[in-house]
Amino acid sequence: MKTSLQRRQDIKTDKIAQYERMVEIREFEEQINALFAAGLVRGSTHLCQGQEALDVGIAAVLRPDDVVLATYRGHGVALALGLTPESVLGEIMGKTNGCCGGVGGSMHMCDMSVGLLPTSAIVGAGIPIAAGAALAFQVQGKDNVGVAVFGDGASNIGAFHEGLNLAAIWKLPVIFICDNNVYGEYSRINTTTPIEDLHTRAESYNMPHFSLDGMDIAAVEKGMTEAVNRARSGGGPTLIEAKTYRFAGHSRADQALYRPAGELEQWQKRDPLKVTEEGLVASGLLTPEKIEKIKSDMKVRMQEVIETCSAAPEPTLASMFENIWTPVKASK
Amino acid sequence: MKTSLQRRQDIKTDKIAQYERMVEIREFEEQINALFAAGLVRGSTHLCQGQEALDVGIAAVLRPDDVVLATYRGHGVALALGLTPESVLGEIMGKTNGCCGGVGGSMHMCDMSVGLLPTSAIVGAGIPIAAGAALAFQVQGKDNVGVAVFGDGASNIGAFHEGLNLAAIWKLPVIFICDNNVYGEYSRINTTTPIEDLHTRAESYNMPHFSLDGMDIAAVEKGMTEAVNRARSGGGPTLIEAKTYRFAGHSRADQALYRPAGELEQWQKRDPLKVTEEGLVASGLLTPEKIEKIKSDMKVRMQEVIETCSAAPEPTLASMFENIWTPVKASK
Amino acid sequence: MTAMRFRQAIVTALADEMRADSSVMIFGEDVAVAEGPFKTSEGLLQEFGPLRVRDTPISEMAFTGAAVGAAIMGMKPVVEIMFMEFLGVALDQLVTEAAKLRYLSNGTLSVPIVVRASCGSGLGFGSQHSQTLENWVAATPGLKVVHLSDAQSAYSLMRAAIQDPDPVMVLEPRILYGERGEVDTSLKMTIGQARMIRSGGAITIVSLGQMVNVCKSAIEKSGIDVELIDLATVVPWDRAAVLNSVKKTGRLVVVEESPESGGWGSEIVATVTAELFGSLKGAPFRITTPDVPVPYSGVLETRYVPTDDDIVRQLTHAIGTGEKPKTWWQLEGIKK
Amino acid sequence: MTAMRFRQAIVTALADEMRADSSVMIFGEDVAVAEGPFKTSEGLLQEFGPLRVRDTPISEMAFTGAAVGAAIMGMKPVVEIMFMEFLGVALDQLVTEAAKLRYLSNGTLSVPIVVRASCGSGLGFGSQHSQTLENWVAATPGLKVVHLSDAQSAYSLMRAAIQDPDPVMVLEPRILYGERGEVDTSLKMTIGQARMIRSGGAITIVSLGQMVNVCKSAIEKSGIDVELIDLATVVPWDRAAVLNSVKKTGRLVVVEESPESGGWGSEIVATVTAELFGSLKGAPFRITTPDVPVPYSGVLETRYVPTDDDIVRQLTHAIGTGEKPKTWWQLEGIKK
Ligand SMILES: Cc1ncc(C[n+]2csc(CCOP(=O)(O)OP(=O)(O)O)c2C)c(N)n1
Ligand SMILES: Cc1ncc(C[n+]2csc(CCOP(=O)(O)OP(=O)(O)O)c2C)c(N)n1
Ligand SMILES: [Mg+2]
Ligand SMILES: [Mg+2]
Repeated sequence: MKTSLQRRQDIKTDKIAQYERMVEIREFEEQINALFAAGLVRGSTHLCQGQEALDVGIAAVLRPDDVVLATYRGHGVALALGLTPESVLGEIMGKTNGCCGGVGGSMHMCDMSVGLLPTSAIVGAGIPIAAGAALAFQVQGKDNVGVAVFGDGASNIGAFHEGLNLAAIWKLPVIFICDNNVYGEYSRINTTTPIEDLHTRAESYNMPHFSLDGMDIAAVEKGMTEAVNRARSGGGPTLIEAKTYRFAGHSRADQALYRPAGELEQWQKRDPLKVTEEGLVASGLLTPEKIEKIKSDMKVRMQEVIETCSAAPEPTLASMFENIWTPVKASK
Repeated sequence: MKTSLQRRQDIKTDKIAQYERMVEIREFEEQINALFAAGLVRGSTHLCQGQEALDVGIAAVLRPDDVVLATYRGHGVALALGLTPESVLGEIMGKTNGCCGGVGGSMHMCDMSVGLLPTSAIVGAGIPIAAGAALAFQVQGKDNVGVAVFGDGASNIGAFHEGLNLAAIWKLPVIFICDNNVYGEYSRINTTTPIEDLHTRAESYNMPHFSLDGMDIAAVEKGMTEAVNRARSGGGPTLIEAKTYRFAGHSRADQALYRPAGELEQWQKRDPLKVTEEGLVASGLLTPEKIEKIKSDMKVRMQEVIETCSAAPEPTLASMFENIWTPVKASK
Repeated sequence: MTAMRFRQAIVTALADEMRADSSVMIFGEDVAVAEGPFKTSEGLLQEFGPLRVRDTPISEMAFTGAAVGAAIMGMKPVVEIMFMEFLGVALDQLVTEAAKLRYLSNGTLSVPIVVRASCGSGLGFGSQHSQTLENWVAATPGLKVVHLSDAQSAYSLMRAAIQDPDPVMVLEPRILYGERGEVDTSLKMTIGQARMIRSGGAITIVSLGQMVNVCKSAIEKSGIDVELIDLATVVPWDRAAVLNSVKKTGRLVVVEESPESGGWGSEIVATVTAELFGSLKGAPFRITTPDVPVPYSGVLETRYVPTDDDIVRQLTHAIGTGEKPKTWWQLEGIKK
Repeated sequence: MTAMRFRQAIVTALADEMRADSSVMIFGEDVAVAEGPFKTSEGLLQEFGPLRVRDTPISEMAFTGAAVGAAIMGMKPVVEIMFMEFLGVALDQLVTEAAKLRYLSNGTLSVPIVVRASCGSGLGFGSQHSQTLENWVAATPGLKVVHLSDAQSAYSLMRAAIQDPDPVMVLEPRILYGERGEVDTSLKMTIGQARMIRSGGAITIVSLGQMVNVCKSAIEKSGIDVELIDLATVVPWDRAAVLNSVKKTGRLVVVEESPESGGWGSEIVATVTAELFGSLKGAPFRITTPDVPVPYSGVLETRYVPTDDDIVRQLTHAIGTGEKPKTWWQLEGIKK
């Protein structure tokens, strides 16, 4: 099996691999949905169908030694950054093969080898943490960057304001990516937020900002590249608003019945998979047949993943007592 | 002795009374400084010399049944709203004649009869509370307003962001007054905040905003009137940035040696007392002699206040156990 | 008596209070249009309208603070903190403002807010969404803290909390939302009064929240003549009820869904010991969760909280020997 | 041994660690240019420069969170929460993030942050600036909490906290900043180990922070042969030291600057009772503050914390009768 680092390298420039990863994420989330419905996944799940271009685009631009702070809606980011579907699903099923050994669960993905810090289940919490990672890079004289991915709803929480201000005044190498998928839980963003273009909030911090089409991986890569270059070269933080759409409900069994009629369908016309397929076909890199093959292969692959994870051992009781403290080295 | 409500009515329109109140605040703060140095006031003090026009201007425009949430730098707001110097100094000296019976201290002034809710010693905390008071008025169908007065430094804390956003989306009748006195503790605002005109942060909430000259009571009254009228008539919140200057140090014995040379002197040219005096003399309402008389009378008056408070009884031990719970009425 | 789910008991209490008192209002994230993430405000928007029932932005500090301000000015706001952990971004408003403002106003104002929060483990929500965290809101003179344990206490204590003139934090074990129980809507419960669930002579168990059911099941399995007290109010807790019970039984065990270090039960044990030292027949002790973050895996989470079997084992040992039993993780040799 | 003030011991510890380890950095409000609101970072900006010593905006959530992120990526940030209460706007980052991230990374990362906060009463700062609030950070597996009591512990425990690979909260009694003491900079102290201040046979006192001095004075006044333990670390506390002491003396009193309800001492009393029940000679009990917000008036604040005279009275009563003494407010008939 490939390591997460190898999987990360795969999508660096290879457009087909990037597309495959997007298909992987989509298929993964669909399967989670089914597993949850079947009672094989407990707790909650927050799926990211519709945001695959954003997740893969971010991962393609970043280096593995950059770091990402994402959220409970983190399966896509995790897979994009390179985590294997086994380590993500294993975690979601609470098994020892999960990236966190099963004690974390769906909301807590982590793999330090590709820069995925533990995703946070607290809205906004990752924003100052990403700034802090960037602070370390700045002090250490490294050209790495920190990235915080968070939702539209998160732009209303205090940590957003404080985190952006701090990053701006210290000119930290951090990129704030507001994934505006139109909803925070069951609330449409316009019901909780009196402005439409969330990225303009960066004006409060004298910080560069722009929005981009989150359904189009090329747009994501372009915007990310601009922001990452600025950060690496000492130009400080950027707030990017990626306009996407949450195809699924908020979590668990949410059917998202609160959406206005036709809204989902409108956005589905710009399904990031479809947008990418069209581009790849147009440029001759893929044919419709190859696309079908990729999709059907992925279904097979994902069934293997499910089998592997179902067969993986449950954690021992002792494991809940581990990893709370750092083992202390023999002291001087 | 006048009640706080009577004192409040005094300054509603009477320009001379307003000026006298400003002189009272100035003299009060100077005396506190001396009392603190003499060890007669314990804990900390946060003086407001330089901000008298703002405090009195706010009080003049508001009705006594509007409410104000201010901060630890609250002596001026308290006196302006009508609290007697005895009840403010008594509190600062921890005596039973203080507005809080001596258990609150310098940072906690309160008088519900003139709408002064307990001033908060936590930066930013009053912002959502003022919004909440405004929420009550909105639900109750009243035309009162809530006012939060806070510093420039407070514009960097989460509660500012969250409070303004909430007030905007609910169109609450609240006025946010950012008293930009250039410093937060020992930090000049430009070292912690990457923009100069703090009021522009209201753009993030699609909220009306403007700055005004906080050294000129006429400018304060004009700006406040605009914002209060909007709020009373259902037009929602406003962010006002009052440009002022903290003539004293941050607290206690702070000599403010960190200020650039000449900065204080520059601002002292626009000392709110001086600005007001010039206006009153120009319009013929006062003469330089009368002004001297007001000032020297105030010195005498303040010595009386100090004597009264020094002679006031200390609280009994039992009093620290009071007012924690609301006495429960005979239940149904 | 009416059979209803725990969450319906909450809705009913909210609705009854809103009918009885037009100053009661509710707000929080998705409590209005969506009727609550746990459906604890079903029908309220429709009945009471958008002035009194409101969705908020994701801004716990702002809406908790807004509740404080509205309460001072005559409303009785009930706000919902979706998961108790989220109070970590808003604790200031509850503990440093709400609880102290009456004191800081010389008794001229009151802050009748209710802060509701779902809490507890058992549903696979992971370590940032599964704690009870009474410790955050304890040690706060001016704040009352209640913890619901069934539909009846949900109904009666929620009404009491809303009627209370001072700030009250209400903890709602999330795992109980779907549970059915009988509710007598005319039954009043008083904040600060414990509930005697079962009287007995052999030993006193003091418990709270979702652990009350587990204790019941342990008592049934064990056949021991336990006196079971649902403390119901954590602050201020019912000293008289607990002391009277232990005077009778001579033995005390506290069963908690909170960690060995820092859990609320220490105060019960410490107080009872200090007061009744001479008349105790055996060491009073606590049965707690281990000092670990709440694990996600079902296999682990099930053992994280005290189980009925483990309670039976510990009760039997304690009554037999008068000594504190070992924890399961000591027995398993995992941690000493 | 060098004589230095408590606050200088802190500065010295910070400077020594910064010299020894280039990953140590400090930030907080006015800690750099102004050298700290309590002058606990004097000279650090000058010596270590603006990359490693920074002033922050008034944004406790942001800078505590930034410390977490920087710590994960190899720095050892020390941040200052000027007054413990301000953690109420940032608790999330310490308790729900920092303390849990090692767990949530399957042990692949560590979060070596130190969060310093001044705390405690006695200086007339009023009810929002005078508490100790250990309860906020207790019950948090993954977080250590120490509480300094003199210049020596300030120096040695601060160094230990910075060297610790995991998050440590350091409470600094504000009233001690100006106090002088002898410091041996070669003396290492270990987090989790209590300090034996005075050995004795009649009774064990466990105390913490500024109360340690008050206990010393009470012991002197009373002439009782007290064994005085400065617990020093609140989480994880030194069970062995306390249990061994009480095994010897048979009696325990905890002297706390925290309220009767919710204070940390209950856990000591409860644990000792559960473990040593059979060998106790008298009721273990706590001497605490009353359940009131910290009052401002000097007359009141002086009585808010336990006084040496009151401790003497309670010790004498306890040793004489084996029973828990009354509190002063019970004696004065103020509150029962
Ligand atoms: C501080 C906090 N408040 C509330 C929640 C509950 N919650 C979880 S997800 C969510 C919606 C977040 O919306 P958004 O930021 O748009 O992200 P999305 O879920 O759309 O990815 C909420 C309110 C939380 N986890 N943390
Ligand atoms: C949450 C919080 N953080 C820090 C402090 C400490 N503090 C008190 S006043 C102050 C400066 C505030 O500056 P500003 O908002 O400009 O108000 P000013 O003092 O100038 O009136 C600070 C940092 C506090 N009281 N509360
Ligand atoms: Mg969203
Ligand atoms: Mg200022």
